[in-house]
Amino acid sequence: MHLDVLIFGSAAVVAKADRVRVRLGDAPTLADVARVMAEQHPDLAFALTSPRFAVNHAFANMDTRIAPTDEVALITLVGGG
Amino acid sequence: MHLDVLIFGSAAVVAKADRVRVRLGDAPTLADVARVMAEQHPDLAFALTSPRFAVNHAFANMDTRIAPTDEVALITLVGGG
Amino acid sequence: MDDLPLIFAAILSGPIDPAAETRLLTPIAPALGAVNLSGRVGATLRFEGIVRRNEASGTVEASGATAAFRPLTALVYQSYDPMAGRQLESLARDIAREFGLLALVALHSRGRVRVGETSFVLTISSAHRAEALAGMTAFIDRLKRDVPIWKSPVWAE
Amino acid sequence: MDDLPLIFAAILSGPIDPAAETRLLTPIAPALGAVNLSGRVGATLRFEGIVRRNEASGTVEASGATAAFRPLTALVYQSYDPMAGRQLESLARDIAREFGLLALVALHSRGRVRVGETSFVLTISSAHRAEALAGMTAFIDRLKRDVPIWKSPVWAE
Repeated sequence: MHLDVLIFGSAAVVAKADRVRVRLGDAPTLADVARVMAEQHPDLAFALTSPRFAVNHAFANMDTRIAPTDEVALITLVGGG
Repeated sequence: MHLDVLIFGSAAVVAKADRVRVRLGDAPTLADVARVMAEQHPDLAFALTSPRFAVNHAFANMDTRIAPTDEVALITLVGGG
Repeated sequence: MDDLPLIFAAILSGPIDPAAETRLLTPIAPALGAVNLSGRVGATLRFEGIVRRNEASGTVEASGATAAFRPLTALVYQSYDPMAGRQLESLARDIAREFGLLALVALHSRGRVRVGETSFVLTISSAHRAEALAGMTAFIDRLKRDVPIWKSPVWAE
Repeated sequence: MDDLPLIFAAILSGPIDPAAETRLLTPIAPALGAVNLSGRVGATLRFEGIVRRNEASGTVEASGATAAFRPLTALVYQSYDPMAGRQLESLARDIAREFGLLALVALHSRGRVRVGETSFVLTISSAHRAEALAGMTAFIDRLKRDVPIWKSPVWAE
């Protein structure tokens, strides 16, 4: 399956984009997403060593399984306030 | 000499007054004032075990010498805020 | 008045000025007034985060490196909506419960906020000052960890 | 703008309401506005101390004992003038210098302040939130130790 992962902050600056496409096997977990994303987008590897993802607008554990219709976002270091 | 010592808070409540008169020897220190005040006004002894005084509107050390014209105040536990 | 704390959290476009704040808070103003006049509140605390000219921590250059001190004219806040608003509200509820607060209002900007303008407002009402101060510190720490908002600098020419 | 922090401290009669505050602060409002728009301020913090119905700590009965929880309608603050005002201002200068603050305004009531009304306002402007929060905590701790103001309860009938 293909998944568009939303990216923000330093990841978006480096990738010069607000999302990247990842090609995955069936029923991947977030851990699979992180591993494959670092392989296919090595410029984002810096943001994937200890990543946090949100699935459908809520933080999710790395063993969460992803469906093609899920909205997945890489939540890099935030900077509100 | 005679000295009127201003009192506040719990001391004023107990003494039902805003000052008490103390009869002192010549050129007393604040330590003398505290000792004699506790003797002459035993109801205020509770406030004189570890007292803080102000002389002419500034905190003063216990070895400060007092003149009859000085304004002396016993600064019991305060409660601002 | 019930015992639930009064909570309000929102992310709004642009700086937080008195007009924007009034507009947003008008619906809860009577409830907030009732809390503050209830005789239970002994402390209110208000924090405003303002954009500084030398703001640099947390901002990133195209290289991914943190920017050195270099004057800026504005910060642009990107908010991942609606997650950011939900996280802000959830954080508000958690902090109010953990610290026993009586009211908590949190507002955060998205978009451009110039130097000297306010991007974040947090107000807390509580019985004593200790829980207001502790709750405020905890709120801001967790905001900077768990609310998906990113800032990027607009450099001065 | 010079590097001295902007300091203002005063003791006023009655509760601190917006009208009283405006009247007192009008002379320094331009200078305070200049500090806050200077690009150097990243945080403003405002604390209000409000009289609670069950306020009892620090109050004394005629026996000298601390009062139990018993509803009150007001507190009466007695201020030893002019020492209290001088101590408040001296404390403001000390805290601003120790914590590197950019502005500090402290107002305290004397006389009767009813439940729900404000008896103390402290506002701090600083580059970062850490020094504002630390300075505020230190200020209130020392206020309660070193500023000669005493409160007595007016009990509800």
